[in-house]
Amino acid sequence: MELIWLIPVLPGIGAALNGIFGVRYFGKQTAATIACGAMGGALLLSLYAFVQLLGLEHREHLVELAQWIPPIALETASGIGAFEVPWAFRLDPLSGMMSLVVTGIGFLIHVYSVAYMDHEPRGGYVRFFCYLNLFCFFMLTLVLGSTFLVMFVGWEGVGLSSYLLIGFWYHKKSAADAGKKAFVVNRIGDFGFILGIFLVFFTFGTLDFRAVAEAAALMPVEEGAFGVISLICLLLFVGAVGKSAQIPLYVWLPDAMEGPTPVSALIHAATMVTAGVYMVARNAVLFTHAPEVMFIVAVIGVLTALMAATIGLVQTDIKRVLAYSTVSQLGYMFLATGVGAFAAGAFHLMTHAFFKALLFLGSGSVIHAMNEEQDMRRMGAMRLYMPVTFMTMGIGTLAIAGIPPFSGFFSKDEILYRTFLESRWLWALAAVTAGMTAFYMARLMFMTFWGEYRGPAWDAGHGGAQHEAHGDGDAAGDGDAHGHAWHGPHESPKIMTLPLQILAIGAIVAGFVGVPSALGGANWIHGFLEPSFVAGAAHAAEEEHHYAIEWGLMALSVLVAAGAIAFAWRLYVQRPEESERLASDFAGAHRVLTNKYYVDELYDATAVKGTMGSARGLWTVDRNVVDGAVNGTGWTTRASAWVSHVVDKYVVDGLVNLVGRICAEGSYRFRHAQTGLIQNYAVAALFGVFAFVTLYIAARYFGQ
Amino acid sequence: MLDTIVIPVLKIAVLLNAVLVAVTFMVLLERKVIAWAQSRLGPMRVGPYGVLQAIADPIKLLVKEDIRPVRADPMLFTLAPILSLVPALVVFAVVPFGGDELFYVTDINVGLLFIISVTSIGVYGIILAGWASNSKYPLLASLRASAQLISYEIAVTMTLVSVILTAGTLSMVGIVEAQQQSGLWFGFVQPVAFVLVFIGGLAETNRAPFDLPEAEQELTGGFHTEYSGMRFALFFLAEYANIIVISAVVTILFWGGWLRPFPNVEALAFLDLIPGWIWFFAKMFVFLYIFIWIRATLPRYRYDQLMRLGWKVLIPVAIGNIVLTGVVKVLL
Amino acid sequence: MEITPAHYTVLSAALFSIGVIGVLVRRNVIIIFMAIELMLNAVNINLVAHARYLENLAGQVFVVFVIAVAAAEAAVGLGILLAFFRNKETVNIDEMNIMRW
Amino acid sequence: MAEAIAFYTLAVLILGLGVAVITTPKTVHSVVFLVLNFLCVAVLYVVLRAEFLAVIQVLVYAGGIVVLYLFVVMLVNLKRAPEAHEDPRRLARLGLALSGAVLLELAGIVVYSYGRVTPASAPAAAGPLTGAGNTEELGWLLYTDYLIPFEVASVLLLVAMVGAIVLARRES
Repeated sequence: MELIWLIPVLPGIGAALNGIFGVRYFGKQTAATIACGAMGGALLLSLYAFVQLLGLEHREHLVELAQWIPPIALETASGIGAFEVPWAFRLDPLSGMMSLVVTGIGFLIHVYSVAYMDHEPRGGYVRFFCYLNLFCFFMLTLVLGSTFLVMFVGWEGVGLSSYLLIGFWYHKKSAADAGKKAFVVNRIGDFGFILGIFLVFFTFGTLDFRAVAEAAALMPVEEGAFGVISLICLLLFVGAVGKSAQIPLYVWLPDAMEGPTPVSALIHAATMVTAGVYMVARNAVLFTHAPEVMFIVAVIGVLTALMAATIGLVQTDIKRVLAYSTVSQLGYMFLATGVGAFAAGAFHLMTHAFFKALLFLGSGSVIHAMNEEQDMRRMGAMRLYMPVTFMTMGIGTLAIAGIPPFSGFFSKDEILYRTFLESRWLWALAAVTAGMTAFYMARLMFMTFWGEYRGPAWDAGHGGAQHEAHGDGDAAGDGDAHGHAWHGPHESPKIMTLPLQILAIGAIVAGFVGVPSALGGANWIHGFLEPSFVAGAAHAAEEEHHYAIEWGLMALSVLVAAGAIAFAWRLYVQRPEESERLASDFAGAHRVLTNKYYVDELYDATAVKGTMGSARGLWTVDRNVVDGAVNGTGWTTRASAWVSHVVDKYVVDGLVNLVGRICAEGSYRFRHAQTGLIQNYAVAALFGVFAFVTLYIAARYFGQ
Repeated sequence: MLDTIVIPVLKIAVLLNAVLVAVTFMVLLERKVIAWAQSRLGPMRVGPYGVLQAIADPIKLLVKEDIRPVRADPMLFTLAPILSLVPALVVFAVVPFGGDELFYVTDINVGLLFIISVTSIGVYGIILAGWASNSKYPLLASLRASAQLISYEIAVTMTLVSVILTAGTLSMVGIVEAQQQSGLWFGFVQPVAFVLVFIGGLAETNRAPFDLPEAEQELTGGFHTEYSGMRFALFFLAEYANIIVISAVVTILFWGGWLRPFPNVEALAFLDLIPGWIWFFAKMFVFLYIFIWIRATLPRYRYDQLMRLGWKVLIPVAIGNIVLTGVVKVLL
Repeated sequence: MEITPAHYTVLSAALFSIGVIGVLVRRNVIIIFMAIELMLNAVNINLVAHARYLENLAGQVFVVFVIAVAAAEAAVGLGILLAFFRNKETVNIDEMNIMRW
Repeated sequence: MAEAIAFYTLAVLILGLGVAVITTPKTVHSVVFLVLNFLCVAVLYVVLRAEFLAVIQVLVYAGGIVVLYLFVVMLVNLKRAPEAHEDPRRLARLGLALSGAVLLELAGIVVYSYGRVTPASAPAAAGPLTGAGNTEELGWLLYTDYLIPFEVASVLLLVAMVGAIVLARRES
């Protein structure tokens, strides 16, 4: 367990190796081996650490690696405090779970990428793995960091790697723009986050999570008021909003789909975007002391969930659907944290990581099979060509839709139940969202895997079925097939489907760690995570269970999901024309949804245009007023310089020359003493000795 | 009074006479050995097998007319041979011919340094001889000779440092005793040093193959071209005395002085029947013979080769030997 | 007839003065150098004598340093002298006076 | 008594040879006198129980430095008398007078001072410093207390060597 610092460092080493030497010297295989090996090592380490954690009494372990910032005296609310930050990593249930998720899914995605990125040229391939490892390094730093500042390092680091990976194909303008957008939008959130950190230090005099939580626990709950903790929570939440793509800062996430699909799966579905949720959960004690902010969190969460789900209903790009789905699910998580169900939020985070990574990787597999085609309208009947992908994606869809016994069911119903207890109308919105989720996921499945094949034609002579037969062929042959001639949709190589299968198993079983007591389960994860959300030894009050309500809600949500799926079946499999009709019937709504509520346009019109306009205005001011002032100063300076020049020339120089002339005259007279005869100089020195000795004798003689 | 003045003076007198006699017979030995090496008979006329030649030669030199060039510097011309001979004889003061106090004049605690420093004075005789002669070839020869002596003196001194390190003392008697204690002659411990010192000794005594300053073919006889008679004899004496000194020093430093072979092996104790001074003279004789043998065998070096050997081979090897000795000394 | 440090000191002072006179009076640079060596030796005699009478070896240590410095001085000084002689064909110190006005 | 004889003999020799060094017209003779002077100084060191220094004095001064002088004297092969030219402005007489005055003053101080030191307070003049000789002790001192000066001196010698080579080399 002392080695947990190695968990982030291992991928860091991998990134450094690939980044420094790899891009120039390594072959594809070496780079992939290093990257996957680093991740595998991190996975094994975190598994080991997790197992050890289970055996710990108080479920927490702190490893202080080194001093980072030595103590600096800084002012805080309670006098002068020492600003001191160690490089410390903390393993507790929450970070343990998160590091398992990150390393586990990260490892699978690394493996998946080995084949997925195979048609990249060598340099790009190595660069990709370098970035991927770099991301994991920062993500694990974020997760395991024991203070706000270490977390912030990881926070900014994942932002950087996300930017690099979104813009991985930087020659594509849309990708480069998307990366820039993600970066800029995240910056707004990060600004709030760092303000929050400042305020945390100012308020508590420390940045250690545990210390902050314990200090906050002693402060009164700011019920109906808006105190300093509320302000901190609000600022932190701004950061979380940016990173986790919530209203109003969600716009970057759908665009981030320009990056390679494994990146979308890893960063923009499973791990990085959940960092906001993680951060809020990590500061659960703070948030429980700010109920007003909790309410804001819940509202933002549910609104995001709903809005993203509605947009997801009409998107045709397979990855965009998943992207909005991600935004929506993140909204769910925030809803959970907002109603105080931190464990439920974290639980959903974990299950979501599994099935969303699975769905993304599955979609990647499909895109791969369709030769980089992402539009669902040009797919169809894929289940015939790629059964493994179909099966696994189906599992993912059922999981996200909340069909028992898949994992999404448990986590989502936990959230719904807790929301219901908190607020009926929030629950209503969430339930509607759940239905929409089921609908658009079903729509995605049906459009992709059922119906007619609507994609482009391929080389005759190589039947799809025939190709399917050796679809399990080695990755290299597959890559070749892609690089040049496309032989129609086909199953992805084993190295890609294997992660899919593993994730599918995860998507099925991950929920069983949190089977609610209503269904006879122990809701183990709830109890396991609880220590992370309370300060010190305090225990959450034993809550009362309303099994009846819970059963009712479960039944309801299952019904809604099943109904939505059935509706989708009808619209997209049985009578596709009906969906067209529906779209034209509600043309206005459809257009709004297709254009994502014009939020991008709104931002463009307000924020971007506003910034540009004000910049232009400032430029004008700068040019006329500031430059005028500068020029005026310049003229004044020149005038005064001329005056001082005159003074300098006749007064100062005159004095200097006078002194010089006196020296010159004097030296002209005295230089004759310098004969060039060394011995005369020596005689002078000897005279000095003589004088000294004589003085000595005289002093001794007269002194006595 | 007896111990401080009379006995030392007696010792000195005996020693000086012995050295001078040894030198005359050394000359005879050289002539004979070279003759045999060249399938000749050598001196045969004076006495049986020419033995009395050793007496005839000094007499001849003594009675020869003393010639002094007109433009020579009178004071230095006289002083040079003396300056050459005196150091060669003074060195014998610290050479122990046996373990007993009877066999050495004195044993000072800086004996080896004393030998090195006094030997270095000998160079004045050569330089001044060449200068005082006021003649072209002797001047050139003396410059060559002094350059050669100084160069090889550095190499020999450096090499001797490693011997001093091994023995842990500067006293000549002490060095022999150190060999007795270790049970091994230093020639086996420091073979490189022995070779270096011997080569340096050849060069310092201007012997073949390093006899450039006296190269008859190039310099018409070297720095003492203008000397004759007794003055020349002094140079001659000095040279052979130096050879004897080198042989004695090498014997003491590397081959156990007056010790029998393997001084700590009891089984060879019967060798102690032979007194130490005989061992000493036997060993010394071997080296004297080698000196002559080399002269009969090896051709002369060229001047640049000589300098290269001294500066680029002997001195680096000597320094390396010091380092090696130091390391071994520290490690053991 | 006891020999005291005073004797050595006076001897040293006298030798030093001889050196000084040599430096001041002679015009041959080589002899001036030698006079300097005499002065250094005068100092050495003083150091050794006092090392003996104060029973402190530090004096002898300094003699070693003085000898080292003398060697360095002789090497560099004579090197300069040779270089000068090559240019000006003289060792007369009165002709070495170009470093003046 | 023996020390007194040795001291006075050597003192006379040293001073006489010193005077000879600075008065001899021929440079080569000067050098020879200098060597003899140094040898006498070395003997004086032996009298003062500094055997190691005596040997070093002979080895370095007589065997090294003065040989260098001799070489230079031979290389500086003058076509005219070295001291032919005399600058009228030199202050040789003044220097001579000052030297004599300083010597007298110093001697006065020394004699006066030591005359006032009572014999009891003067350290024992007789007896060797150590029984085994001072070479080893001097070595210890040099390599422990005076290690840094010793290293500096070695660097000085190296610099001097380089300097001498650079200066004496003919530019080609």
